[in-house]
Amino acid sequence: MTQENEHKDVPKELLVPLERKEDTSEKISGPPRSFMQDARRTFIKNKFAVISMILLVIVVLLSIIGPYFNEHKMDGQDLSRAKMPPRVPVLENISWLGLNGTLTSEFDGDTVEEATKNAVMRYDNKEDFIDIRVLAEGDGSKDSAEVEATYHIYEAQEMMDQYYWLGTDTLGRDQWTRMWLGTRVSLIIASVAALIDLVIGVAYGGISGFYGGRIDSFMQRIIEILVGIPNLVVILLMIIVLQPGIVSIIIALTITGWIGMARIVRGEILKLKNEEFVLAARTLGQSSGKTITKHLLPNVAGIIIINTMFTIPNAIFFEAFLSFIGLGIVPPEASLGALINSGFDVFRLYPYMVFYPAVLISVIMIAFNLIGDGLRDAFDPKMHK
Amino acid sequence: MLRYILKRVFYMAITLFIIATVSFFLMKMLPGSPLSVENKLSEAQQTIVLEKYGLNDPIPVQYVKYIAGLVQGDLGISFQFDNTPVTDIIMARIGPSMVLGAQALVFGTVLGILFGLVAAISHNGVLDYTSTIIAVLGTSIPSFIFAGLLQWYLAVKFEMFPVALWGTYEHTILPTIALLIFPMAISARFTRTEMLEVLGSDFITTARAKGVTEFGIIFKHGLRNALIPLVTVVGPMAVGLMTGTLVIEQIFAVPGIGEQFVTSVMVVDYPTIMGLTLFFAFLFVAIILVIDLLYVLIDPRIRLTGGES
Amino acid sequence: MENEKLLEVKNLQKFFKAGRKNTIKAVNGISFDIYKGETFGLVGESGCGKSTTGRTIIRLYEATGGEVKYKNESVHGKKSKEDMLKFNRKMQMIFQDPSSSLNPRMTVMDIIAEGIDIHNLAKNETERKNRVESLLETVGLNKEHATRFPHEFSGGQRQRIGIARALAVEPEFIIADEPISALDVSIQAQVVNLLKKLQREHNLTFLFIAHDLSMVKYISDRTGVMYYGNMVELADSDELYRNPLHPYTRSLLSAIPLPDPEYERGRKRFAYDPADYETDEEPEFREVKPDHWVRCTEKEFEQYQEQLNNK
Amino acid sequence: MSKLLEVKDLSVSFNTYSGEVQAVRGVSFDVEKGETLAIVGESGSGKSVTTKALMQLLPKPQGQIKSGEILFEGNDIANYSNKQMQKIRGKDMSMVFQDPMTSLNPTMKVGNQIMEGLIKHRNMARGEAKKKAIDLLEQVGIPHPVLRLNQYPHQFSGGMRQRAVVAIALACNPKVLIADEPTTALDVTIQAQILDLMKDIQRETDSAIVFITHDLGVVANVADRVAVMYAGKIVEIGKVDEIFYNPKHPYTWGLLGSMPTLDSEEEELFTIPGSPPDMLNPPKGDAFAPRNEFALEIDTKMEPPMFKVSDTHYAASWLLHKDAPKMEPPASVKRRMQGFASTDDKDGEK
Amino acid sequence: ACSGGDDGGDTSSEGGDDTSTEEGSGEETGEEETSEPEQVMNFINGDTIPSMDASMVTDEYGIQFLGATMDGLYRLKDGEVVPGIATDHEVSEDGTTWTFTLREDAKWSNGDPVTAHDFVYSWQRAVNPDTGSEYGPYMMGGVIKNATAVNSGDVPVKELGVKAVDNYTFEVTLENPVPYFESLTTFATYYPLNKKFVEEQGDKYATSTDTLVFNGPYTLDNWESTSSSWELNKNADYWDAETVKLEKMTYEVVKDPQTAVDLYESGEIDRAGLSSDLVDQYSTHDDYRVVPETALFYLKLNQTGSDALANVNIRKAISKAFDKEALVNEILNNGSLVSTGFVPKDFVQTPSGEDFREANGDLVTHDVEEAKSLWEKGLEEIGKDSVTLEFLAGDSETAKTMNEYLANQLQTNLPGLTVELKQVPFEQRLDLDTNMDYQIQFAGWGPDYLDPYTFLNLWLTDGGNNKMGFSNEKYDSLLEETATTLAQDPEARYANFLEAEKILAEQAAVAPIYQSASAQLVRPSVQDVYVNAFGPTYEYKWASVGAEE
Ligand SMILES: Nc1ncnc2c1ncn2[C@@H]1O[C@H](COP(=O)(O)OP(=O)(O)OP(=O)(O)O)[C@@H](O)[C@H]1O
Ligand SMILES: Nc1ncnc2c1ncn2[C@@H]1O[C@H](COP(=O)(O)OP(=O)(O)OP(=O)(O)O)[C@@H](O)[C@H]1O
Ligand SMILES: [Mg+2]
Ligand SMILES: [Mg+2]
Repeated sequence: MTQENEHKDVPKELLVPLERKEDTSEKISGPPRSFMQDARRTFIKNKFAVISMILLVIVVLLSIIGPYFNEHKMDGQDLSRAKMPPRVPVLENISWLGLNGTLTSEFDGDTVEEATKNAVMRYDNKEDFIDIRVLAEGDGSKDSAEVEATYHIYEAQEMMDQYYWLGTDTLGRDQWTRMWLGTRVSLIIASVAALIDLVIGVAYGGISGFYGGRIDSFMQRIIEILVGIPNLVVILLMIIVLQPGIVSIIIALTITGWIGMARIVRGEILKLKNEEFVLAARTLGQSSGKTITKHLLPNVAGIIIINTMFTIPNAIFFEAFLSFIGLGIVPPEASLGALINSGFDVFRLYPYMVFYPAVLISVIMIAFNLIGDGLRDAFDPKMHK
Repeated sequence: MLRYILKRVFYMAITLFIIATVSFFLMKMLPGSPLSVENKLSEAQQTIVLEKYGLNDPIPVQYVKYIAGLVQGDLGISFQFDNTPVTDIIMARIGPSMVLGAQALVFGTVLGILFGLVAAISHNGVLDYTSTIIAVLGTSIPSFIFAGLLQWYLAVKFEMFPVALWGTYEHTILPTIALLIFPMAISARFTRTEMLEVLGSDFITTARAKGVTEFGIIFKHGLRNALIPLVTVVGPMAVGLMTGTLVIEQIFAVPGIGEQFVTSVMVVDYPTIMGLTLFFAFLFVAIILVIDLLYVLIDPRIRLTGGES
Repeated sequence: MENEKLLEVKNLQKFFKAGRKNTIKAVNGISFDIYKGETFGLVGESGCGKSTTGRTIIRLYEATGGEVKYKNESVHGKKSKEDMLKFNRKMQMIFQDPSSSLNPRMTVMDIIAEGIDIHNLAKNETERKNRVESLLETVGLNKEHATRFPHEFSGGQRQRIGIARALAVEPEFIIADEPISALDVSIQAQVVNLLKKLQREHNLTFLFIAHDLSMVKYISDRTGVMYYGNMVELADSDELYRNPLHPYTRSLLSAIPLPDPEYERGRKRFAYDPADYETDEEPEFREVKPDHWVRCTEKEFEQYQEQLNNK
Repeated sequence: MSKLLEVKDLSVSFNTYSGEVQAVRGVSFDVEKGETLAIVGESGSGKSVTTKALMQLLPKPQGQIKSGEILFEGNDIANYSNKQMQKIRGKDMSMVFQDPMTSLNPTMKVGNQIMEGLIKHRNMARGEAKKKAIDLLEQVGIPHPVLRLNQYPHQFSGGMRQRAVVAIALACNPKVLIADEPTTALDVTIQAQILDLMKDIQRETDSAIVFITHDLGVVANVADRVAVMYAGKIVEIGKVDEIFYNPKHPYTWGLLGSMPTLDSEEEELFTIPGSPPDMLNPPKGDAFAPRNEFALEIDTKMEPPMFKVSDTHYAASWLLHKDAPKMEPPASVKRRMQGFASTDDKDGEK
Repeated sequence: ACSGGDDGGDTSSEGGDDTSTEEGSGEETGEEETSEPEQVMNFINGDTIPSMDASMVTDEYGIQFLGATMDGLYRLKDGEVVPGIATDHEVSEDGTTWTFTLREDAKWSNGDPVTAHDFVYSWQRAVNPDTGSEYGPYMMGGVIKNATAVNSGDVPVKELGVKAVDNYTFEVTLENPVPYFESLTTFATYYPLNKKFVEEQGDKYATSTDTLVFNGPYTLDNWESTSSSWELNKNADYWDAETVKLEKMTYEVVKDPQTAVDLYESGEIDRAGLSSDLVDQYSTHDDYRVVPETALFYLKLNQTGSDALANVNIRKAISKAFDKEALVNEILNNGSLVSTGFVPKDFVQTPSGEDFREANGDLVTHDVEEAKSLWEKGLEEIGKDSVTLEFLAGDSETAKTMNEYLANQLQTNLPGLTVELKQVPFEQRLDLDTNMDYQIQFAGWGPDYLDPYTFLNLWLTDGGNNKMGFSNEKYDSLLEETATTLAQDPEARYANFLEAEKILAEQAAVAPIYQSASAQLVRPSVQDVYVNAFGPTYEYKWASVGAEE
């Protein structure tokens, strides 16, 4: 750290006072960025959230147009083509995808012949359309032999010109069509429930938080009591009182659903209300209404959106749960939950009936959750880079 | 402290009273009585049956009697089971639900906390992503799907556990696993975020500056502070686990209370529905109180405010 | 200083409820006047009620007791909407925390123009814009900054935006609640210089709240010292620093570290423990010397007078 | 006197999403036994990062020591493993942080937090550690130490908490105490008490203190020597009197000039305009130049080296170059210098 | 009794089987039996047992377990009536006085002898209005003298036509001659009750093992009304204990059919019902059995519910419009039969020995073309070109599929018809039925005794289960005669039944769908379990565990 004070190589002509061309000291570089722009940037950097978003858009689009991709109808029953496995043009040639319209299963027997017999019996005795692969020769003892039988059901039923992309259900209805219509119903239920939650929850929490004092404690008491009643109880009771169907599911979901939102909004408003920028608005003489719309709401918007992102999958899940215990949508309408429910009973034998809806519901749930997480980060200034 | 508890108990009582009142009148508005099933009773008989359930009195009198009964712990007599008090039904069914719920809660949260810890420590590492993925899947995939898969693979295919039913300890394993996935995922998520937050806080740096080992940092200083927010989530989750495990109970044929509740709803057994509603509500407020007290134990800062006033 | 009283505070009280029984007596009966054009400094340790005083004066809080008169007109009590608006224009506030006092979702333009909009001070969009830009210039920022959001600014710049917002309604009286405590040393001077300049140019009156005594001394004409909700001493700033009478004031002054090593080496600290001064008698606020007030008992009063005379 | 701690050309960087933040860029200083070195500088100038780097407490994995040596009693601890550092931390070197509210573990009794270090570094039994902890609390002036030992931090007032933090730092009689703005969050009266406390203890244990603050009043009170940091570099370093009465760097002028003294007159305070540079891309040349009203043309091209003012006083400003134009420090600063005529000659340029 | 809809989900709901009496169990194996198999069977039950009070019981499980633990005057064995507590009986000339001789060695499980007084007490209790029994008046009203009057409170209980002549002679006076009375006495409501014990227990009677006494082949142990598992153990005090081979049966409540099958596969239980979804998978299983049943399922068409259904052509159209064949084969898939009449197949025979069903032939068949023309005619008659009808149905899994199918069939085959599906739990459906608050209802009925009357009396104008506004004078009088003037004349009686059934078809009172059966997996070792057409589903008295192959 001991340097000489004389630096031989210093160009002397530079040792003159700096002439400032402009005052750069107060300059901010870069284009102006609003909070929302920052949030968007942060969100876009979150790979999972973006992929989820894209997936979700695809799902929504398909739920709108998917049912029209083929000529099958929502309630187009035909028992003669019930429980057909999935078959997709082109993809049917890739065997491991399981989209080639065959049923495959393993059969036991004391001998190979017996196992084969079982297989043939199982598949309507259409021996000509069954491929048998021996898995275990067996030694004559009970169920020691095992064969794998592949049944070309489309050929057997003389339906080689038909394609059911995701197979058919027990009444011979096209699963593809029903799945997307079901998705549509599920999404509608979830969105409407979330929307109603949003309106009630935000209004309730906002009023409670903003006015505070006695109004607040009264409204909080009410919430405490409502929270004391288990969700399922309320929902089951509502479903009894009302006729089953979309409307009652939505009402049932809404009855207690808004509480979480109300609490969050109230908490935020209570916090914001004492922020100095709100006080500043008051000293300027700003009216309550404007204070709410200009100062409070924009600052809780983020948290509301995030919360909604978590409400939607919860609603979808709850609808599925209601369908699963038999309180859901009225047939022949379907929802994802209803499809899973009916597919679940046969999932060992016809796994495709439950597989696709189950995967879809999981994808939707995961997507919403990841988007929610992404938004949470995006609305957190700490995460802005 | 005692005053605080008493005050809370008082509020609890009010809450339960209101719930009892609301559900009483709601039930009165609904159709259905002990007579409704395959109604073949003569007029004379009907009067006698209604008398037995006290349904001939004017509604206000019924209400007063009901509340009076409640105060003495009498929830009435079931329509569904002849001459069986609702309390007996609850006692008979609560056991398995409690066992499953408690096991799932304990193992779920403990595992979740471990996952969360591992994730937080290996922040942005492979383990972190793995545990995050587990957490997301766990919170997103409906539990009946898990339950079905578990039953199929672990019980039917590999014969590792009993398929269903209730009895030995082995019977509790699969339903517990199916149930614990959700609390595990939630706890993992919470622990991870909180732990990251805590590890970045000043007092952790202070502890490091003292020369505390990494182990001490995580377990002595970090964990307890990270767990405090988790407690709030665990409360409602506990109630949910102990009351709302219907699907799991159905799939594993567990004689639990969630299943009983849905049955009661199906057969419009009002005394049982009301009894269970109240019981669930009671459980809920009681657990919330316990959680709040627990909070005081875990977080010394709460003690003052809790003890005040 | 022309002795026109702009603000009179008489026996002002503000209590907060904490729980069912506890009340916090944040401000427990203080009185002082502020004259037109002066800067009145208010100091005291953290939590002694300085902010509460300021906020009660501007009616962010309703007073529990006492009176605040602005130009002989009571601030509290029933007021019509228009009166309230008029009052809001005359009195403004600058806040302590430069990051929380600006709405993060609004542009600087909208933040500054909020007062203009409320009081309809601009006839049209261009006038509004012009006003905001000239205000920005007044506080030493550029007009390009109008389209920016608060988080893009440094602390000092944000504080200047807060000042511009207060100035937008052309107030006569400004309460500055610790406007510099959250700022970096090198920035503090910017803000203080700005406030002084504004006072000169716009003939403003300030209530300047701070706990940094050297700044208060520098900026204010008269200074009040608060301790636990009470005003314990009030005098001309120079007088106060020269002849601190109340033991708390003395202890406070003895504790301020000054950027002068020589001085610091010779510093003697003086500790204040209220228990040492406890009497049965309720102390009162008395004028020990013209314009030098101290909260004291009768006995102490005499003692102080003697002390002053001996100087 | 022996150099207890010597920092040579220390550079620290953070890897962030937007790039490498060069928080500390070649800092060198040393501290001796029983000496207090104050580091001043505005927010973000790298004071905390420097000291955290000394104890390897930089947030992992973003924060990295890029280069430099940290010699503690002659050993370079810059490359010590975490295990090795754990032995030094708390025992040989300890640290006190700015905010007493957040630097204590809220869920652990204060006593345990003090005893932790004692048990670890001094292998004390619990009982023994407890006695020592009581002594320590007494030493830092907390009344009823036996009672306080079993309380939690929230039951302490702010001043008491900061004392407790100091007690923790002092528990093992560290050779070096690093205090990072230990009094910024406190009231002046409490601040004064804490400062007195630290000085007392230093006198007793002869430890070295590295004291970070941006309050020049505090510096004047505690420091033997002062280092002024700007944009990740030390721009001026010297004895406390040299810095206050004969500052050579325009930034030091700015700092001193912006603080009124009790007898300042009605005049404008000297200010440093603008805001500190972005450490993502530190400017070429002198980082202070854009805000420096005394800047020279060369400042935008070349970084100034450390010019020697006296044996103990160095400053990095081209103004000290013998060919540079003579600049007058601002009036307020000059007034300060005049009050210190005795050292004037000695410190004048050669 | 009422049937909830054919749903394999209730694993042991309808049906059951004598499984393997003929197909042979151990016989085909040449292996030597080294040891006697343990006489234990493990079963599952579809739900808890809500009541074990013989007077109060209404549900299939209560009836099932009372059947296993009690002996009435007579007992059913594989469709035949065999002696129980009664060794013999005499019928008076006019057929209204029945005198039963009781065995003297029958004992209650608490040691008390079973006497005629126990029957008097029990039967009086069943109709006593204070008891609040539903089945008492239903099973006894119009059969036993004064039963209806006693039940409505007009006549004291003493006046009921039952008398203990002495301890072991029991005399019953009937309202009218009842040809099937013998089979009625096998029903739960007709079991005896130990007066002393019942009165001692008061309200607690029959709520747990401790508050029950038995006089039948088994005792029910470890049971409370809320229990989800219990067991039946051989009753050592039973008068015919020698015949009883089985030592023990265990029960667990399992509602999910898949779970039941898994338990079966893992060897934990010996019988599992198969829902139709599972039939696909297990129809090739060695233990697969189809158990025929006698419950009928049909659509009730409420004639008061809409002008359309009041029109006979529309009703006919509906009853012909859906493809029962496909429904039975594809959806039910469990051996159920297409139903074309109002009395099931293989239930009763005409005096000439012909099956009732065969005697009357296929009355209502699937015929879309005819349905369409009837439909158009009907629409014209009511002056509408479109009709919306609400379809009330059960909500079990298989039921749902069927409902959807039927609704779809009706809509597709009858242009202008819109069907709105309303699926509710069983109890709620009954409620709506009682209030006639429906238009079309999917319903079912199982017999309560061995006589066509048990099916045909449903549609009497004032029939307790009519509840759909069907009324036909001719029909009423034909049936009335069978219970009164023709009661002693089987030939004429059956002629009336056959004619009455034809009227139902002409009027399209209800639209028959199918006669149920159930598919099961049953362990071959389970032997001599009989399946009853009414009363307890399974008869275990003679059951035993045979050697497994
Ligand atoms: N809204 C409020 N509700 C309850 N108590 C309050 C409220 N605002 C302030 N107080 C209390 O009133 C007292 C005075 O607070 P105030 O903010 O006026 O102090 P201050 O002198 O401005 O302190 P600081 O220097 O920390 O800003 C404190 O004890 C504080 O806790
Ligand atoms: N974890 C981090 N990640 C990225 N950059 C960091 C991190 N910590 C500090 N920095 C950067 O390092 C530089 C120096 O920070 P440092 O905390 O040392 O400042 P300081 O002088 O202590 O300021 P203050 O007076 O505010 O405490 C700053 O520009 C800061 O933004
Ligand atoms: Mg304040
Ligand atoms: Mg710092």
